[in-house]
Amino acid sequence: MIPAAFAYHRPQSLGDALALLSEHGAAAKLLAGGHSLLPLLRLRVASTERIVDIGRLGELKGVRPGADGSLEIGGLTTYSELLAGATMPWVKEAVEGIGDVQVRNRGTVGGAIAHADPASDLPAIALALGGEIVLQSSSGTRTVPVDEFFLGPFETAIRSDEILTSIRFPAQPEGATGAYRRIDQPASGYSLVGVAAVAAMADGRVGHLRVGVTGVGEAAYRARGVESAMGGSDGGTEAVAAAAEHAVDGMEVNSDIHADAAYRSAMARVITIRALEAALGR
Amino acid sequence: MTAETEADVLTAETQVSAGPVGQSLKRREDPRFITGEGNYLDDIKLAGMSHLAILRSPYAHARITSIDTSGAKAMPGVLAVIVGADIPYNPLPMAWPAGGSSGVQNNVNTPRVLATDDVKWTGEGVAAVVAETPEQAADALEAIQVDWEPLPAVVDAEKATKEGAPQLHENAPNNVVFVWKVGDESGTAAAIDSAEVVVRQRLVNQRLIPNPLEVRGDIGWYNPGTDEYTIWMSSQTPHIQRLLLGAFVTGIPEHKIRCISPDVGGAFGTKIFCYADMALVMFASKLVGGRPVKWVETRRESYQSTIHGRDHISYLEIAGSRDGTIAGLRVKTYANLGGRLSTIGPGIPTTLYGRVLAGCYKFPNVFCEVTGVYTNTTFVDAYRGAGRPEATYVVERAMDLFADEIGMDPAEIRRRNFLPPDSFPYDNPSGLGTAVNGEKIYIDSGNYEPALDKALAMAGYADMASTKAEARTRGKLLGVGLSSYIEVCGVAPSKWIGAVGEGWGAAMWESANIRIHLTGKIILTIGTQPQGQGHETTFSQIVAQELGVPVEDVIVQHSDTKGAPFGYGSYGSRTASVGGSAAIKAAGKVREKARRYAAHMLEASPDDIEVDGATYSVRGSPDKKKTLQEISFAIGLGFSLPEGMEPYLDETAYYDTPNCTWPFGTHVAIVEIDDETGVVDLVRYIAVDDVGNKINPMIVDGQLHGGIAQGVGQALWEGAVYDDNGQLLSGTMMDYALPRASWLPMFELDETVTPSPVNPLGAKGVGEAGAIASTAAVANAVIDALSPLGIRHLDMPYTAQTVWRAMSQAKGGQA
Amino acid sequence: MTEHVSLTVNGIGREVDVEPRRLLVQLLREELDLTGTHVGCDTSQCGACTVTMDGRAVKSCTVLAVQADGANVTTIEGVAKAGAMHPLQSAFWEKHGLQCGFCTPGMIMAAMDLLDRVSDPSDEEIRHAIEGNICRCTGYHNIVLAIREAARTLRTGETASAGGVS
Amino acid sequence: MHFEGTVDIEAPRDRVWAFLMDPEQVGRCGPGVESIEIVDETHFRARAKVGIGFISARFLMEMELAEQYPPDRAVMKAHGQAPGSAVDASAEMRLSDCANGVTRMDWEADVSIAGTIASVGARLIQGTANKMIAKTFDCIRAKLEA
Repeated sequence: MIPAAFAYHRPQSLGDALALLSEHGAAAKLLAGGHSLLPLLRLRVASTERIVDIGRLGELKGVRPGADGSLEIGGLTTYSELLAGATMPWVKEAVEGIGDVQVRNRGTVGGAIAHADPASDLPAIALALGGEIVLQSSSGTRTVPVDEFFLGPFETAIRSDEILTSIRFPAQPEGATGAYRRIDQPASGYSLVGVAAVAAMADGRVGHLRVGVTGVGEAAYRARGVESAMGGSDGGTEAVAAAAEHAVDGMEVNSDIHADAAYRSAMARVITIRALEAALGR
Repeated sequence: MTAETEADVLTAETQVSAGPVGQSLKRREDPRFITGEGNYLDDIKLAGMSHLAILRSPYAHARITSIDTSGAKAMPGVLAVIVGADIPYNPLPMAWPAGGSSGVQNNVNTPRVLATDDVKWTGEGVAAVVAETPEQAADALEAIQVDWEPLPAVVDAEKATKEGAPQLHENAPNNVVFVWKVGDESGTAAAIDSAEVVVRQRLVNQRLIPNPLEVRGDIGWYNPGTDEYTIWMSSQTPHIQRLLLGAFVTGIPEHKIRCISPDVGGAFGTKIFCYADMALVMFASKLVGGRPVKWVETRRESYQSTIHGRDHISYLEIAGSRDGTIAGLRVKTYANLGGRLSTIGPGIPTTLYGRVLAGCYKFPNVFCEVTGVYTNTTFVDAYRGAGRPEATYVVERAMDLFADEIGMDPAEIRRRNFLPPDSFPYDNPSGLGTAVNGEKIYIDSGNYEPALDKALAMAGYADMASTKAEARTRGKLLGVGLSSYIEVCGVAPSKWIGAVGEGWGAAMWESANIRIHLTGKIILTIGTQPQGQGHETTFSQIVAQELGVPVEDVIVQHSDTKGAPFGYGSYGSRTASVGGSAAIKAAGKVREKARRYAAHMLEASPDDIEVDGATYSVRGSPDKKKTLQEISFAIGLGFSLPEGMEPYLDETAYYDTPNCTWPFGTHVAIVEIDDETGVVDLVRYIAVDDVGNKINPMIVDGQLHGGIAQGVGQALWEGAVYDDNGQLLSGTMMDYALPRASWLPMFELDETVTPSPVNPLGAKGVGEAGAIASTAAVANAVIDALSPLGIRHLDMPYTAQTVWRAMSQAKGGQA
Repeated sequence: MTEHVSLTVNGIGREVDVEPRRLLVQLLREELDLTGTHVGCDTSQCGACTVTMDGRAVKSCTVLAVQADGANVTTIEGVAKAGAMHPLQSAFWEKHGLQCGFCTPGMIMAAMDLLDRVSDPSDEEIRHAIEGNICRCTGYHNIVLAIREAARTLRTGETASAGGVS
Repeated sequence: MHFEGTVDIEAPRDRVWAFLMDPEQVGRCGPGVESIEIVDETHFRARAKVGIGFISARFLMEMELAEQYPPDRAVMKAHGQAPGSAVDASAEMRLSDCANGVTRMDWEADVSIAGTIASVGARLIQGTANKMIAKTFDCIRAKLEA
């Protein structure tokens, strides 16, 4: 219950924070809302020499809808702030199901994305929306496509001197709708399987589809097999069912005390069907 | 049910009360709890207090080769580092051997205060640090070096008894603690052999982690000036702990130990027992020169070192005929007791399980054999219901299995086999009525069919086919499950408990002391110990009723061995029936003395004094009267006392009930299963309980709600998971699922009222009833939902994966 | 090594020096003697430590004391005003929404967050709002009734009806 | 936990063998190894910070080359302790020749984790261990093929 001791910094600006990171590198850990890091520190399964608390950097907060329908979410935006500011009802509905109200009041979007828990919900949602992650270091800013961001359990493309400053989601295609469906691991509230889908029909055919899956693999991933099987189909029940068969293509599926690989694989298909049907408005 | 029988049930002996008993008064405890003014163990701060932390074994089975504490001793703020060899105390006591019939000495192999040579489960304490702050104590633990020699481990009770299994204790070949038998072995065998239908099933009643929301903790304080010890402890049984810590563990004279239990944040059985940490803080406080030493477990520690519950593997056979008449029930159970024995571990799967296995049914033949087993797991002891949920689960699953086999409705088979209302007193064949040294207990009352009928009506049982069909249109499998239970509460009488074979090492009476002060204000001191049940409210209602005073004029004190009469504490749904009766008895003594003193004041014969509430008047002269307040003032001053009478109204009573109490009822669970994911949703829960007369119906309902939720938790979500090496994989609330608000429906409660004939309140017990009934009800509902697929049994908890796998296999699909 | 923290707790300005690793719940309990806020787990699961921080419910075991620098914190001790119970407190009492009382402060603080946002919550919304709070005693039945009742009182200004649970 | 796998390494078998038998070499491929101390020919100690993402622990590992059948087969045992946790592992490696100078290594490992990490990381351990083992063998191959 008591973390091991660490030094604490609360930089007043992003520049100061980046300078601290470049000075201390891997010996420092970033603290945003704290809902990924503090539980691990308390159990002493994580430790750090120093913490750089970026929680008050107002410049990293906020949900900023673009005139073109795009959306930029500051890394320090809490789930609750996202709920208040998000423009897509299905995203609100999904975020309302993450954690609990206390977690949503403190936990941040950037923190969750950067922590990359393999069963976290936001990565799947981000993958379905597409877009890019904005990373800053003292040597500059770079962006990483969401598709290339999640590398493994708790591993991302972020380097130890970088801060995730925002996530940019592009305008979704005309008529696109999305949905997130999941099965909970009841104790932790994390997802055993979670599937986010964004789909748009064009001329009676599925013209756009992105599917993000969490809980199933070592990291959240895009179910490209599902996307290509659906693409150009009529989006009907049979097409959905056939496409969902590809939900875990190429994945080594997780197994733990809550669900083995067979169950997760089967549920990835079932939940993919449900997410697709919901996204397609059924 | 006919109109007459319903009327009989609802009116006969139903308590008609003009006073506070029977009223849903708001609880007087609550203002402090809802304003943050409760005083739980960790809220206590004492001058000079230091903090203790315990180093726990990472291995489930290992020898300790060496312990190097030098690094820890050098850490900042460290006052002392303690290892097992430093502590001269005895191992902890084991107070409830399962009985002599096993021929195995089973009151040994209990934990030491800190392990000395070896560890038997992950989390057994091996060293401790006392430091100025909790942070320093936690930091110093990491500097203790222990060399281990890991040994092979076994966690499954059945496997532990097999040839070649790792052996835990030299004196327990094949890890057997005891083999305990009850009932008619040959008669049951004959009934099964000759039966028209026999159904057999292996059942696993999984291991549970009780999870009171407040973890355990203690503060030990040795006062060098008086050579006395005070221990604050989050406990259900402070008086018993004083006895056990004094006479059995430390050898310190009992009168030099004072145990205080402050507000207790839930317990559910876990806080009945004598734990190593209680003795450890005593030892540590003396070691550091008499500074108070506080230890509070973390939740993760609690999961490893506070007792677990259940963990049975049972083989059941139920036999009978196609008309639904049950001829016999035979059960062989492996009860996992953990690596060492907890205070009353062996008593739970024996007396409190095997003896009530026949439930509310008239089975001619019952036989039960229980093998208690050591494994490399946390010790197992009483958790809410303690033995009776396990028994109810077995018999209620058995009834459904048998009904399914012969194609009979589950409600009908229960009805056919219920003990009829004229059966009582009833000696059941699984040994309740077995005379032990000439003493018997028996089921003294019951009327089971009205409760069943009421529950069925509330559930809309007759229309269940159409309810199920409607659910199918939504992709849901709907199931309905029944559980008709009886419960043995307030285990008693002491002379039966104390008889050879049922040897809980102490009696089971209860105490109460009433003092009426000069101003007429009343203090009741009780030996029971609340953990959320509202004793301060309930007992003040009883005393106010008995003495005719306003409830506000009575306060209830408890939880401190200093100055209080000895009491056995609160567990086993005994407080209202046994403790409440002690309060009534004490009130009666006070009233009698007041009556005699009123006679003195009014210059009348005591025989002519009539008591009406708090008014004591002379028969035939109603104007000649004294109030209880006037009496208490005068007798308290003592200026004028009749010959031989002592001043003051101060009476203590000890009450030993002549029998246990026997609540019963029928619960109905309705579940819906998502046929693609296996997710189970509890959609309705109906409970009709008969707990006799209710002192505070609001509190009774609350007890039922909580018990139901815990039992539902076992059926649907909860389960401790060990790996084969004895690592507790469900080591935190991240991996052990506790019921949450959004998973539960509103509970639909009703009652029948059959007062207990053995105590003056007519009250039975209610603390455990919900948990005893609900697990089986939900289990039966889930299996009912799955039965169209040909599934006849599944082991709990019914997680989505478990249910999905069963459905997939039944459909012939991959799994 | 300590850090200085200034914060407002229950309307009173407080200045404390704490180790960076000290949690907000420890600051409240140990430094400020506000022991109504409880610790029930190690993993941010149980919600017993819930307080409001700048008006929103947070788990004070998952906030460092230093993170609360400058914040306005309300604990259960600060809920009653001028000796009068808050309608949530009265309703928990009235409806028997507590047994052992250990989860109760956190439960009330979580409910406070809900009723600040939603004046007439459905039972489903109430249950969703207290998902981060575990009660092991009540089965939540009476807690839902209590929060429902408190919402009604806050909406209508009427005090809770006399009597027990319905 | 049991793990097994096969790695094809573009290096001659005797070089692979020599690499595997050299604690300084192979040890550097172990997850998070910070220092290695050779005790004797078959025993060595390593300090390692093992973990992924935020989750990590500093282990003191005692390693033993329990069996050697050059250049075919070796068995290595390891016991590690971190505050509150312990790990015990046994790994067997079998080498064989493939075409084009490729050496095939078939390996099996049994790993048991005890204490804090086992009890709080239930949903993460398997995936994390998989990942770390894969990284170890990737590292061995990369170094040999470099």
